[in-house]
Amino acid sequence: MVYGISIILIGIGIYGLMTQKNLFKHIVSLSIIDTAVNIFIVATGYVSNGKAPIYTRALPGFSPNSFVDPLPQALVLTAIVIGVGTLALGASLLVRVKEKHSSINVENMKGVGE
Amino acid sequence: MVAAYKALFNLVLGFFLVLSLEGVGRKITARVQRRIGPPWYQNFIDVFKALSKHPFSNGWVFDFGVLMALGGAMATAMIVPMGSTTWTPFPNSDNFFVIMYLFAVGALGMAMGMVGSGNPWASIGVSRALTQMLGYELPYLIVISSTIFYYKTASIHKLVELQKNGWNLLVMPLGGIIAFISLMGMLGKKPFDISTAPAEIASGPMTELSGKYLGLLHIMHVFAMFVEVSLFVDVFLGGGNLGWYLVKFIVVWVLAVLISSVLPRFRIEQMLKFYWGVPLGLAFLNALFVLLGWTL
Amino acid sequence: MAMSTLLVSLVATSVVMYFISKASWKIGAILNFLIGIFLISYVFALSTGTTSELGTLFGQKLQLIWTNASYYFSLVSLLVIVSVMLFAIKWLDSQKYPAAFNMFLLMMTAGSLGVFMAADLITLYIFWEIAVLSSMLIVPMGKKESRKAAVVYAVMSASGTYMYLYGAFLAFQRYGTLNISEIAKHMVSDPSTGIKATIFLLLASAGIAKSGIFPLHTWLRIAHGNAPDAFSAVLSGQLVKLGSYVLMVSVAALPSLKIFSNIPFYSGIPATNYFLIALGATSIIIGTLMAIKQDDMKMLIAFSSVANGGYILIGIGTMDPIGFEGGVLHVFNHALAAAVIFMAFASVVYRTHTKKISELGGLIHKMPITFLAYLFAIISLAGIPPMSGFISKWMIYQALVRKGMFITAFIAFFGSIGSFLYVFRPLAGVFLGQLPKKYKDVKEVSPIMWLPMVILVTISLIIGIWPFPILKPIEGMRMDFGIAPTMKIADSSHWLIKGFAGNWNPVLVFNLFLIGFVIAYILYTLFPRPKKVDLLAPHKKEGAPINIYTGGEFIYNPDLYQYNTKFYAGFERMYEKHPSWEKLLEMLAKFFYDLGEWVHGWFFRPSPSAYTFWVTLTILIVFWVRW
Amino acid sequence: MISLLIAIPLLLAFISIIWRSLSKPLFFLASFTNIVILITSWFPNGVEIHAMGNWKPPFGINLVFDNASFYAALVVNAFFLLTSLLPGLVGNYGIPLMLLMAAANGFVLTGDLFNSFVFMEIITITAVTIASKKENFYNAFKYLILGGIAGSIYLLATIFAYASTGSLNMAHVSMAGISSSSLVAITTLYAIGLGVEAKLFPLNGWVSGVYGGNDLAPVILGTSVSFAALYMVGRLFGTVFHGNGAEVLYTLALITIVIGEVAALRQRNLLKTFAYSSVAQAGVVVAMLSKGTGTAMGLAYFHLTNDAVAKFVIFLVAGFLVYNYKNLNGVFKKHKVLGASFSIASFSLVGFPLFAGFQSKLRIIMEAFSMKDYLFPSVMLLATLIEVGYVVRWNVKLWFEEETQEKAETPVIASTLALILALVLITVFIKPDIFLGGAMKMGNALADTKDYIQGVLSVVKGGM
Repeated sequence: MVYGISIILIGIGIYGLMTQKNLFKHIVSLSIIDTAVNIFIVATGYVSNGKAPIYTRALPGFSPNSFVDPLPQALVLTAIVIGVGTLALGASLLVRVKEKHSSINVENMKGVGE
Repeated sequence: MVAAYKALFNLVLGFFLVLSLEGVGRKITARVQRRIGPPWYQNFIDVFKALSKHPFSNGWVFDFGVLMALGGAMATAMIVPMGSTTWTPFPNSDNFFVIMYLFAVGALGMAMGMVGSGNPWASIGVSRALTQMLGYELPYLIVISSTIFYYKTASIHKLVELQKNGWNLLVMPLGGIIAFISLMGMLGKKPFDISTAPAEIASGPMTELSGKYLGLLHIMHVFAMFVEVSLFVDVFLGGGNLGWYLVKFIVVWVLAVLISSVLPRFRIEQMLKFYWGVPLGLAFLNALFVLLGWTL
Repeated sequence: MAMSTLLVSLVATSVVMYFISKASWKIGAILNFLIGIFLISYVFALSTGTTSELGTLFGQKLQLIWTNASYYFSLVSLLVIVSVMLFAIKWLDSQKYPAAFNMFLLMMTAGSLGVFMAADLITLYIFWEIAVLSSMLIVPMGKKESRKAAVVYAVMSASGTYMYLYGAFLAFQRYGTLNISEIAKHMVSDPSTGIKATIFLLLASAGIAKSGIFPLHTWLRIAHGNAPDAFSAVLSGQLVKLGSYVLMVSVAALPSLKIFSNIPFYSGIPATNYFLIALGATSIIIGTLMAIKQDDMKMLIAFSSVANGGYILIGIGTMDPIGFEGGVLHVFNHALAAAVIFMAFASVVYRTHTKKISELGGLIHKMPITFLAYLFAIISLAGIPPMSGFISKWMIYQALVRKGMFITAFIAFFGSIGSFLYVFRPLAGVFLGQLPKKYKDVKEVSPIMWLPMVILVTISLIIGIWPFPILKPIEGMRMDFGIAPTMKIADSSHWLIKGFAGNWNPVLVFNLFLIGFVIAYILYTLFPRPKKVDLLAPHKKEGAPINIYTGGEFIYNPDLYQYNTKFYAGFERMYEKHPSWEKLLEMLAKFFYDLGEWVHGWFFRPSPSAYTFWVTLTILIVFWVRW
Repeated sequence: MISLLIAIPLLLAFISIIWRSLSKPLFFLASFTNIVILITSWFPNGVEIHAMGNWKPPFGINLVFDNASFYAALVVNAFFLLTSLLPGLVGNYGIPLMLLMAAANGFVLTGDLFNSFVFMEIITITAVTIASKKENFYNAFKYLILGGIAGSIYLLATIFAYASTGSLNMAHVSMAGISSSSLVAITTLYAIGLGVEAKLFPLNGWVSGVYGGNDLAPVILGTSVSFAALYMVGRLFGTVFHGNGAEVLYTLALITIVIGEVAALRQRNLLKTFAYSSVAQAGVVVAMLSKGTGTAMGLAYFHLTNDAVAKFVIFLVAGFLVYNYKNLNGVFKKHKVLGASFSIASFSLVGFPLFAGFQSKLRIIMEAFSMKDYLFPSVMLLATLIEVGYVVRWNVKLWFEEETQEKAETPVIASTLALILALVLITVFIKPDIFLGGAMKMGNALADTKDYIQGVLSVVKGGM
C-alpha cells in the first residue's frame, strides 16, 4: 500500500518533469520524486504493527522482533536534508535563469541556443 | 656488325618502299575518285623540295621535337623485323611492347615540337591525335595480347616463324580484322584522319612546318607507317621470306588506301565510340576464343 | 649505429630541428639535407639481415630488420626526400612555416624508414602513424583549401590504418605473434580460409588507403593537389609508397599464393589477390579518366598517382615473378617521376603563383631546365623508353598477358595510353604555346631548385638504360618471398631483361634511339638553316605581331591563342556526367555530421523534460530486457 | 589519517566561508595537504579501513583505503592541486571546489553505499554550482535536475540493496548472497544512477551544456569528478556485484562511444567538441570496466588517467581560447606553447604513437581481443577514426587558418602547466609504467573481491 503510494508519486514526479514547461515545476516534480523515494525507504523498514525502535525493557510486550527498522529512518533524514539542498540550489539557479533568460518557461526563454 | 647493316637496310628499304607506296596510294585514290592523280614518285619530289627550301623555326623545342620525332621513328624502324628471322636486325630486342613504346617516343617528339610552335591549330591537332590513339590502340593491344598469349611469345621474329604453317590471320580471323581496323587509325587514313583534317584545322600538327621541317617530318611519317604496316604483316601474315613480305606489305597498304579513299572523316567522339564499340567488343571476343582454345 | 638508435635519434633531432630552423630556416634546411645524405650513405652501408630491437611494448618485442625490401624502399624514399630537402633550401622562402616544415619533414623521414625496417606489425604501425601524423601536419601549410585537405587525408589514411590495426590484432590473437615472418608461417598452416582472408584484407587496407587505391583514393586529389607544392612531391613520390610497401607485405611477405591456394580464382591467382587486382584496375580507370580532365596541374598528377598505384598493386597482386618485379620496380619509377613532376610544378608555382593549366603557357621560353626535367619525367611516367618507367610497365604487361588476364591488361593499356594524354596536357598548357603577358618577367628557378630535378631525371634515365643495379635488390626481394626463386629475369651479363615471351636489351634500345637521333641531326644540319620566328615578339615590343600561320591574320594578342582550356574537350564530353565517388564519400561524411546534429538535438540540447524522458526510457528498456 | 582527506578540505571550506579572500590559498593548501597525505601512505598494498566512531564493520560507516581507492584519490586530488595552481581559473569558486574535493574524496574512499549516495549528491550540488560559472545557469539547472533524478535512482538502488541484504556496507553486501532477481533490479538502478555522472548515453545530456558553458567546469568535472564516478562504477560492478549488470554497462558504453564521437564531429564549439569526446572516452572506460577482470579494469583506468591528463590540458587551453577570442582561426600562431600542448594532448587522445593515449588504446584493444571480444575494438577503432577527423580539423583550424584578432595576454602559469602535462603525456608513452603500474594495481584491487571483503570485515585499524 505504502509502496504503491510511493510508486504513484514517483510516476507523478516523472510525469511532471516530462510534461511541464515551467522550470519551477520541474523542481517541484523533482522534490515529489525525492519524497516518494523517502516514503519508499521508510516503508521498507516498517514492520506491521511495529514499535518505535527504542530499546527499553520498561515497555510492555517488548520484543526486538517487533521493532521498526531504525536505519531507514535515519537514512531518510539525511536524504531529506540533501533534497532540501538540491531544492534550494535549484530555486536559486532559477532566479538567475529568470534574470538572464527573462523567463523560466522553457518555451519563452531567450538566448538558449545551442 | 651484321645487325647494323640489317638495320640500315631496314631504313633504306622502308624509306623508298613507303614513299613510293604513298605516291601509289595517291594515284589509286585519284583513280577511285575519277581523277588522274600525281605520278607515283610525286612524294619523292615533295620531300626533296621541302628539304631544300629555307625554313622557319619556332624556337628550340620546335627543332628538338622534330629531331626527337625522326630519331624515335628511325630507331623503331631499325628494330622491326621484315617478315623473316633473316631480316631481323636485333632478334633479342624485337619484343612487341618495346617496339610499340619506342614508337611512342617519336610521336611524343612530334607532338611536343608541334605544340611548341605556338600555333593553336597544332595544339588542337595533337589533342585529337592523342585521343585517337586512345581509340585505336586499345582493341589493337587486346588482339596483340591474345596473339602473344596464343603463341607464348612477344618476340616478333618468333611470331613470324611460328606462322610458317599458317597465317595468324587464319588462326584468329576476328583478331586480324580488328587489327586492320586499328591499323587504319594508326596510319591516319580516312575515316581516321581527324588529327590532320586539312580542311578543319589546317593540317593540325603540321600547320607551322616549313622547308626542311616539313621534309623531315614527312620522312618520320614514312618510317612510322613502315613500322605500323610491318607490324601488322609480321603478326598476322607471318612466314615466308623478304619477297613475300614486300608483297604482303603492298597488299595491305593498297587495301588500306582503297578503303580510305571512299570514306568521309569521323568526328572525334564518333571515332572513339566506333573503336570502343564493335572492334573492342570483338577484340575481347577474340581473346575469349583464344582463352577457350576456339581458334581455327 | 643501430637502426633503433638511428630512428629514435631522428625523431628527437626533428624536434631540435624546429628550434634550429626557428633561428634560421636556411641552416635548418641545409642540415636536413645533410642528414638526408647521411641517411643515404647509412642505407648503402647496412647489410641485409641486420636486426635491431626498439624496446618492448606490452610484452611484445618491437623489432627492426633490414631486408632487401627495406633497402629498396628506403633508397627510393630517401632519393625523393633528399631531393625535396635540397629543393626546399631555396623553395622554403616562399613558405609561411619553414621551421615546422623542416621539423615534420625530418620526422616523416624517420617514420617512413621505420615502416620499411619494421619486422612486426606493431612497429610498422607505430612508425606508420608517425609518418602520417607528421606529413598530415605539413599538408595544411599550403593555400586555403589545404586545410580541408589535411582533414580528408587524415581521415582516409586513418580508416585504412585502423583496419590494418584490427587485422594485426586479429592475427596476434590467433597466432600469438606480431612478427611478420612468423605470422606468414602460421597463416600457411591455418585451415580457416575466412579468417585468413579477413586478416589479409584488413592488413592490405592500410596500403589501399595510403597508396590511393579505389575506394579510398579521393584524398590524393585534394591532399596532393593542395599541399605545399614541394611537399606534394614527397606525398606522391614517397608517402604513397608506404602504402605500396604494406600492400607488398600483405600480398608477398605473407605468401598469398600459398595461404590462399585453396581459393584459386583465375589462372592460379587466388580470389583475395584478384580482389585487390580488381581494385587496382578500377583505380587505373578512375585515375586516368579523372587526370585527363583536370585543369589543376597538381590534381592531374595526383590522379595519375591513383592510376600508378593501381599498376603497382596489379603487378604485385599477380604474384607472378615478372609481374611482381614490375610492380615493385614501378614503385621506383613512379616515385622519381612524380617527385620530379611535382617539383617542376612547384617551381612553376614558385614563379607564377598559379597551378591552373589554363592560366599558364609558354614557360619553356623562361624556364627551359624545368621544362626539360618535366619532359623527361613524363616520358618515364608514360612508360616510354629509354626512361626507366618503361621497364616496369613492360614487366607488368608481360605478367598480365602471360596469365591471360585480358580485361586487366586492357585496363593497363588504357591507363598507359591515357597517361600519354594526361601528361601531355600540362606539357602543352604550361610549358609550350604562348606565354601570357603577365609572366613576361618570370625567370628560371635557382640551381638549388632545378638541380634535384635534374639529378632524379638523370637517375631515371640511367636506370632506364642500365636497370640492373635496381633490379638486383628487387630480385633479392623476390627470392626472399620465394616467388619462383629459380627464375632469372635480369640478365646483366647479356644486358638482357628476360620476359616469358621474349627479351629485350635496354642498352641496345637506347643506342638505337641515339643513332636515330644522330642521323636525324645530321639530316637536320645538311639542309638550309632556318629563320627564327620570335614567339616572344609581342612581349618585347608593344604592338608587334607574332609570325605564325592563322589563315592570313596577324596575331597581336598571343595569350588568346593559347589552346589549353579543355584540352581534350572532345573526349571529356564523353564522360562529363560520370558518377562521382568523391561525392558519395562526402555524402557519407555528411551523414555522420547530420547524425551528430541529430544526436545533439535529441539528447543533449533539449530541456530537462527530455532528459527525464530518456532516463525513464532507459530504465524501462533495461528492466524489460533483463527480466 | 585517511579521513583527513575529506576533513581537511571540508574544514578549510568552512573557514573560507568566514574569510572569503582566503579561499584560493586555502584551496591550494587543502589540495596540497591531501597530496602530501596520499604520498606518505603510498600504495597500501592491502585493505586498510577507517571505521568512523570505531564501529566495527559491517556496522557504522567506514572508509576503505586500498590500492584502488588510493590511486583514485591520488588522481582526483592531483587534478585539484593542478587546478588550485590556476587562480585565474578558480575565481570565486574556491569554496565549492573545496567542497567538491571533499565529496569526491569521500565518494572514492567510502565503503558504505548510503554514504556514497550522500557524497554523490554533494558532488552534484557543488558541481552544479561550479557549472553555473560564467552565467551558465540554465545548463547548470538542467544538470541539477538530471543529477537529482540520478540521485533518487541511486538512493533507490541503495535501499534495494539494504532491503535484500540488511546491510549498507559494500563488503558485507558483496558477501551476502542476493537473490538474482533483486540483484538485477539493484544493478540496473545503480547502472542508471551512476550512468549520469559516468556520462553514459542517454543519461549524459548535461555534458555538452556544462562542459561547454565555462572554463572551470570542464577542467575539474572532466578530470577529477569523472575519474571518481568511473571509479565507483568499477567498485560497484567489479567488486561489489561481481560483474552483474556488466552487459547493461557494456551495451550502453558501446552506444556511448559512437554517439559521443559522432556528436563531437559535428560540433563547432571547441569546448563542446571535447566535452563529447570525453563522453566517448568514458564509454571506452566503462566498456572495459564491464569486462570485470583485473587487467581489463586496470587498463581502463590507465586509459582514463591518460584521458584525464589530456583533457585537463585541452580544456585548460580551450577555456582560455574560447573566452579570450571570438574567432579561433589561427590563434596558436600567437600562443605557440599552448598550441603545442593542446596538439600533443589531442593527439594523445586519438592515440597517435609518441603520446600516452597510444599505450592505453592499443593495450585495451589487445586485451579485448584476448577476451575474444571483436565488437568493442571495432567500435573503438571506428570511434577513433571519427576522432581523427575532428581532432585534426581543430588542430588545423587553430594552427593554420588566417588569424584575425589582436593577441590576448598569454597566461603564464596555464601555459607552463599545460606544457608540463603535455610532456608528461610523452613521457608516459616512453615509460607507461608511470601510470600503468598504479592503474594495474587499482584494477587488480577492484577485481579482487575476496581480499576486499576480508580486509574490510576482519581487520580493524585506526578510527577517529
